[in-house]
Amino acid sequence: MPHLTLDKVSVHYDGQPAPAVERVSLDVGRGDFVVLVGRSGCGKTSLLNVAAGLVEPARGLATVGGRPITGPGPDRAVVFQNDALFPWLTARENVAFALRLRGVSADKRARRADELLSLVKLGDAGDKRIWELSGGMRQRVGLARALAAEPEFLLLDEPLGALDALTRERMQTTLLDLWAAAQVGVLMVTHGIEEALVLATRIVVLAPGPGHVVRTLETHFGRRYAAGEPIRAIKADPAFAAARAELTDAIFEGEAA
Amino acid sequence: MPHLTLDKVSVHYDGQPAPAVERVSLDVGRGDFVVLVGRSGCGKTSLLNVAAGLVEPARGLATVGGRPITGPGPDRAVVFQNDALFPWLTARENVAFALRLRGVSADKRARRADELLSLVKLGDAGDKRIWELSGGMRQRVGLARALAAEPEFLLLDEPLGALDALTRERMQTTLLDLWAAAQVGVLMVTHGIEEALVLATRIVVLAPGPGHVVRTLETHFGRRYAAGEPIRAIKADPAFAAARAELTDAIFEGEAA
Amino acid sequence: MSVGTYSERPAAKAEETDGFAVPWSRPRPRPRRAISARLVSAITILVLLAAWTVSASLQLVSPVFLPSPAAVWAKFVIVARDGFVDATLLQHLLASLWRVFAALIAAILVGVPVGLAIGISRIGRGVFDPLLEFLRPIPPLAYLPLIIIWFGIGEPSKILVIAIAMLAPVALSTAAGVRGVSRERVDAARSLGATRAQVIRHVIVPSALPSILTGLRIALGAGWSTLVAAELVAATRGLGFMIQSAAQFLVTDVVVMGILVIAIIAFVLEFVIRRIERVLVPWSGRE
Amino acid sequence: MSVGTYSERPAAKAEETDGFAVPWSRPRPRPRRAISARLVSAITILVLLAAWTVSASLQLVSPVFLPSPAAVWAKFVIVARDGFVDATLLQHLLASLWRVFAALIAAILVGVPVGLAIGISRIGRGVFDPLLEFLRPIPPLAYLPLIIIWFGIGEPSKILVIAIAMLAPVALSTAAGVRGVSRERVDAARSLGATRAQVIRHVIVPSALPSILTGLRIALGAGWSTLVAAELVAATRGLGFMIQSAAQFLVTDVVVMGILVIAIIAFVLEFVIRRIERVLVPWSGRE
Amino acid sequence: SAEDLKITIGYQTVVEPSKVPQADGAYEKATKAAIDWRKFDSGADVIAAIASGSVDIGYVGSSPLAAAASRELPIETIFVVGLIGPSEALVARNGAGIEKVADLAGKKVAVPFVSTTHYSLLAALKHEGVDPKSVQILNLRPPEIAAAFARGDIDAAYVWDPALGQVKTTGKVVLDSSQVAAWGAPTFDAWIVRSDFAEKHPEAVRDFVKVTGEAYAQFLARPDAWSVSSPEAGKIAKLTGAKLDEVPELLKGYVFPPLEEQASDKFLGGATVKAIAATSAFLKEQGKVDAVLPDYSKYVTAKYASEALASN
Ligand SMILES: Nc1ncnc2c1ncn2[C@@H]1O[C@H](COP(=O)(O)OP(=O)(O)OP(=O)(O)O)[C@@H](O)[C@H]1O
Ligand SMILES: Nc1ncnc2c1ncn2[C@@H]1O[C@H](COP(=O)(O)OP(=O)(O)OP(=O)(O)O)[C@@H](O)[C@H]1O
Ligand SMILES: [Mg+2]
Ligand SMILES: [Mg+2]
Repeated sequence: MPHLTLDKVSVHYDGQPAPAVERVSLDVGRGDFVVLVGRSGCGKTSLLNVAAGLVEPARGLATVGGRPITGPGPDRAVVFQNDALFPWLTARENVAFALRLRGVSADKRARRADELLSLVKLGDAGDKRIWELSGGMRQRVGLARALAAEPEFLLLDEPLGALDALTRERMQTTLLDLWAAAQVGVLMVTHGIEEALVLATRIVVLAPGPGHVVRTLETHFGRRYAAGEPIRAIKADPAFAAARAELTDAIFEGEAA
Repeated sequence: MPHLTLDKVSVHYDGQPAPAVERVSLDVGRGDFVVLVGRSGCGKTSLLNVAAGLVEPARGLATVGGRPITGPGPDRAVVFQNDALFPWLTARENVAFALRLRGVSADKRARRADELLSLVKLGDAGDKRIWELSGGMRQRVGLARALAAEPEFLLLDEPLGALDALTRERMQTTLLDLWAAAQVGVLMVTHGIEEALVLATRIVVLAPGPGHVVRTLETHFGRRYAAGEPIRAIKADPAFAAARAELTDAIFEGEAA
Repeated sequence: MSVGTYSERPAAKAEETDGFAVPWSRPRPRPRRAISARLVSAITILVLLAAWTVSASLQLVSPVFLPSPAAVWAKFVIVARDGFVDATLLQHLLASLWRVFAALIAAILVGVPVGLAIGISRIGRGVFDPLLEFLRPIPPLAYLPLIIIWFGIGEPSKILVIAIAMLAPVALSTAAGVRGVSRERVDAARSLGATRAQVIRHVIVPSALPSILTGLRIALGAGWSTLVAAELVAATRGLGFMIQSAAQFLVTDVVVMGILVIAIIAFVLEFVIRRIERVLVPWSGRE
Repeated sequence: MSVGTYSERPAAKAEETDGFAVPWSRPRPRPRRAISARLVSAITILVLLAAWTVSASLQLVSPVFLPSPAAVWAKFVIVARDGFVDATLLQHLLASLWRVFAALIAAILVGVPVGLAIGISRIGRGVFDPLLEFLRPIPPLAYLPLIIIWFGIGEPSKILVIAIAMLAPVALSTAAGVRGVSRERVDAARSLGATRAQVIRHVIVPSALPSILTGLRIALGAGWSTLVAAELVAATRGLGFMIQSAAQFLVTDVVVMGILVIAIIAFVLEFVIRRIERVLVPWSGRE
Repeated sequence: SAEDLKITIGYQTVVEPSKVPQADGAYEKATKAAIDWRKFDSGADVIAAIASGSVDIGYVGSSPLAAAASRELPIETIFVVGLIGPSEALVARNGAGIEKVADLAGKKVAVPFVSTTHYSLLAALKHEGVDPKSVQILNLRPPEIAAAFARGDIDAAYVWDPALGQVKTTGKVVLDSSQVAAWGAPTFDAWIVRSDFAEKHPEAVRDFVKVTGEAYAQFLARPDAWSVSSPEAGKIAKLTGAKLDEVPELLKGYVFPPLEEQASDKFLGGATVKAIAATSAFLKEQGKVDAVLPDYSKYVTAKYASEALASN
């Protein structure tokens, strides 16, 4: 089974005095759900971009299935922090984009796109233009577009950031359902501590200056959900509260509150 | 003291079958901190844009200081959901923009911009170009840029959405400090239930289809903070937990969890 | 398309609320009060016509050099019916239209791919940049003999002269459009499995489309303005040929009439391209 | 400026990783292996020169119409030293350069505001659109006599002919740039207290700058290619005048030499504008 | 006063003797005026410049002159440069099967429209009774004629030097303009002056004519002395851009009338008026001008030529 690995990766942007990320190692197998958390500007997006093949590490190696990553590929679908939707397409056409690339018939791909739009609770927004969508709707269209590509790895940069609590919770379960069913590997950036706990099989905590890993937590709440336990029950578990406290500490370590 | 009021405002976008928002009334005085919450796509941004003078209501009236709103003005500074920063300016120049418009000397406005950047914890990012900033950093630059205009009203669309928990909490206190000191009126959209409770003097809950007000809650936690009580203590107050439950219910009313 | 902004309402601060003509989606407007661009255009044209009539009737310059509108109109009727230099106005017009359109199509077929190559690939830029830079500043009057030596005196030569004038605007605008393509959208497409060719077809071309259409509009203008030079090549028909023949004999009314006919045709074409623009790139300015 | 993409590395899937020449900020690259655009350009030019030399020496066309590179070079030396039609090459060059630059400045001074007006205000569009649409397709050869009549035979007439050719690209590109301005940025500026004038100065102009610069590049090409037409009007010096005089007496080597000089000058100017572009609009494509 | 008189002269790069005094500054010396020499490429532009008042004295061919006169522009012909002779000729491509004018029917013939050769060609067709509609007459400028001729795109061309010399290498002369002149359709080039300028500065015009006449006299006295190596040929080549070794040949293409003949009825005194009237009538027939004037004598004056002669 292919693994996505970053091996002692450093990122150094042109013209910047210091590296943005230094010697970070990560491993995402299919069936893993790895969540990156950390302070604003600590290099989460940068690492995700390395995995996506959009940023070349200054040092270290990024591989997928053992082969070095040389650019973006359909095996790793990305949802960007700023939805990079195509304004010349409708919401449905945006979602169907990956299918169109593969030559799926117009009919079939419209059907599949509508399925995915319903999945992200936008069943009736298929004909809308991008500029007719609200911020949260765009984010969900971006997510559906990545799902349509049926990748081996999903790389998500705060995919639920602009969503209200209820929609967000629903999207979380949708993500977990998809992940459990398709056995994809997920690498996701989030700012929600609970979200990280509910979703992740592994949480990687980054600290800034330059970005490095301070802690890795293995969690299992997501697997419990995938095995059938209701999500509210999982959140009520005292183990959840303990993990929450531990994670909060790890993130805020050495910081005045 | 000027008030910002929306009186039975409906918003209907060109070419859409149904209105996006129907008969919503709001009132924001200076010294008020009104927070809009509600599901994705329920019309929060639309209402904020009406207050900003960027969207004209199909019916109803929007006024500020009693005069109808006929367009955007420096009395109401907006922070957009997609940071609308200027890529041809550095972070500092973006923040100093409003001062430049007023003819403040280069020297003075650089100093003021640096102050504001420190306030949003970006003291050392002044010389960066917009594309060199992370998502959360951009959001904070956008906030600082609006603050520089020293408006009577601040209109904020999920200004802390892309921030990690710690930075977000710090920004919340910064916002409260500013609000208390400058006695501006704030109209803010957020998805964070706790955030709404901590910041607001009044919370307006919108429901979709078309967007309308389902509940208005008066809260006082923000004022307590402004009066000197530490924020952690406020959050620990049982009244806070009760308000939290009430708000959650109001948002999720009539929805399966 | 109805565009509603606050500008159409009585405004407290006029200078700030004059509104921008840039189209974007806004809620339903109140009924328009501002005058429309088309009305202003009509007024402008009428004012120009009036100025022309007045200065012609005052005989500020000899009518040989500034014929009156009436004289030009009379000539128009005569040339439309009886012709000038052995062909009617319609025949001249059709000959020129066909040349300009053939050249436009050639310029699109060559210029758009060349512009894409320049914008996209380093090798494309290396090869086509110098060729284009070499070709575009050369005055057509200077290379006419070479064109004839290589391509003869038939239609191809005339079309080529026009097409060369059109090539640079099309290619440069295309290349500029490609340079402006959002990097994030390209990345998104690639991560969705787009091959290089698919990125070009599905992301770069649509993104560059507004710029390409601007290039076409500039190119059409350039093409018309090369018409006289092109029709110096052994033409027997064509508006440029007609104008040139008339100019030589100081038949200024025909010259002015020809200029007006070209301007009107160009006007109509411009209008058509703008329609196309609105249909093809409704998102321009809304991203 | 160093641009790093994966394209410079050995790639598993070549077609997908060929890389885009669009500049954007990426981490430090490995040392380049791909050939640079400049090298490819040099090769292209050498190939063209070789083709010219070969076809000239095979006498595929008579040297009257296509002189050999050696002959052109010899003529270059002679004209540079002794002159042609009573002026040295440098004098011709300076005369033309001054005209083109004066016209460029005039075109910028008029075209950019006109383009802004068209893009921004409904009245501006109403007034200037028809004027521009009327002016731009008219062939310079058609209105030369009218220009002489109205503006005489001095420098102003020549500059005017060139400037008219430049006006449309500048104005249209500016207007297109304005249309592409992000609505949100305009709104942001207005809510920060910008007056209409300040929005134009601080948001619209910088946003439209890439487009304006493209317009200038197209305009310069158009200007040079109108040079011969402009210098038909009673010139005593100028590259176009030189070329035209030579063409009349079939002195083809001078014609070709003049064409090459124009091409080289245009090349250099283009290079300068691209530098300016890079300094002025580093954000192009990164938004 | 004459000291600060400014004269603008529009010349064309035709190879003729008055280029020598132009190069020497003799006109400036004689008229004591500052002269602004401006080059033009077509008679139409010269006429436009004169009519606009920006040029005072100009060089034109007989066709544009007739067109301008028919449109009643305020001009006067003051000097006939020369009757066009062998310098303009109809050349048929070898192998095109054209031996005489009558053979042109069905063939492609190129001329620069509106030029003197255009007039000569049509006059020749008329004289030989060939229907112009049966001939494919194409509009090309001389350099393009040379190119099209070399390619074989055209069967014949009526053109002047140096394109004429070029086409002669692969063709042969069927007819030249001296023959057409003999058939009653002479073509010529002339110097013209704007009427109001002439009225204000008659001495300047007289001196101009005088200097021009002197140059012609010098050439006519020893035409062979203006050889390739002569300073005169060098000056002409430098000023016009003509190839130096072609200059002597080019100078032979015209029949240059001396000053003594200018005022006579062979030229300004009579024949020129008739030639302009004939050309105008012909242009009218071709639909190129709207009306023909009853009298063209107003556009020709022998006054300056006579005065110049008298002041010798
Ligand atoms: N293109 C770039 N050029 C230069 N510096 C950059 C660039 N992109 C990011 N940086 C810098 O690298 C650091 C890490 O940025 P990154 O976007 O990875 O942070 P992040 O963890 O995703 O933050 P956030 O949570 O706010 O989105 C920041 O300090 C940022 O300023
Ligand atoms: N420009 C527009 N044209 C047409 N419809 C629009 C436009 N902008 C918004 N809408 C529609 O109006 C509704 C409300 O949108 P709005 O952006 O106000 O939602 P929101 O509450 O801000 O959502 P979110 O929390 O996801 O940002 C949505 O259904 C959206 O599709
Ligand atoms: Mg980020
Ligand atoms: Mg919103």
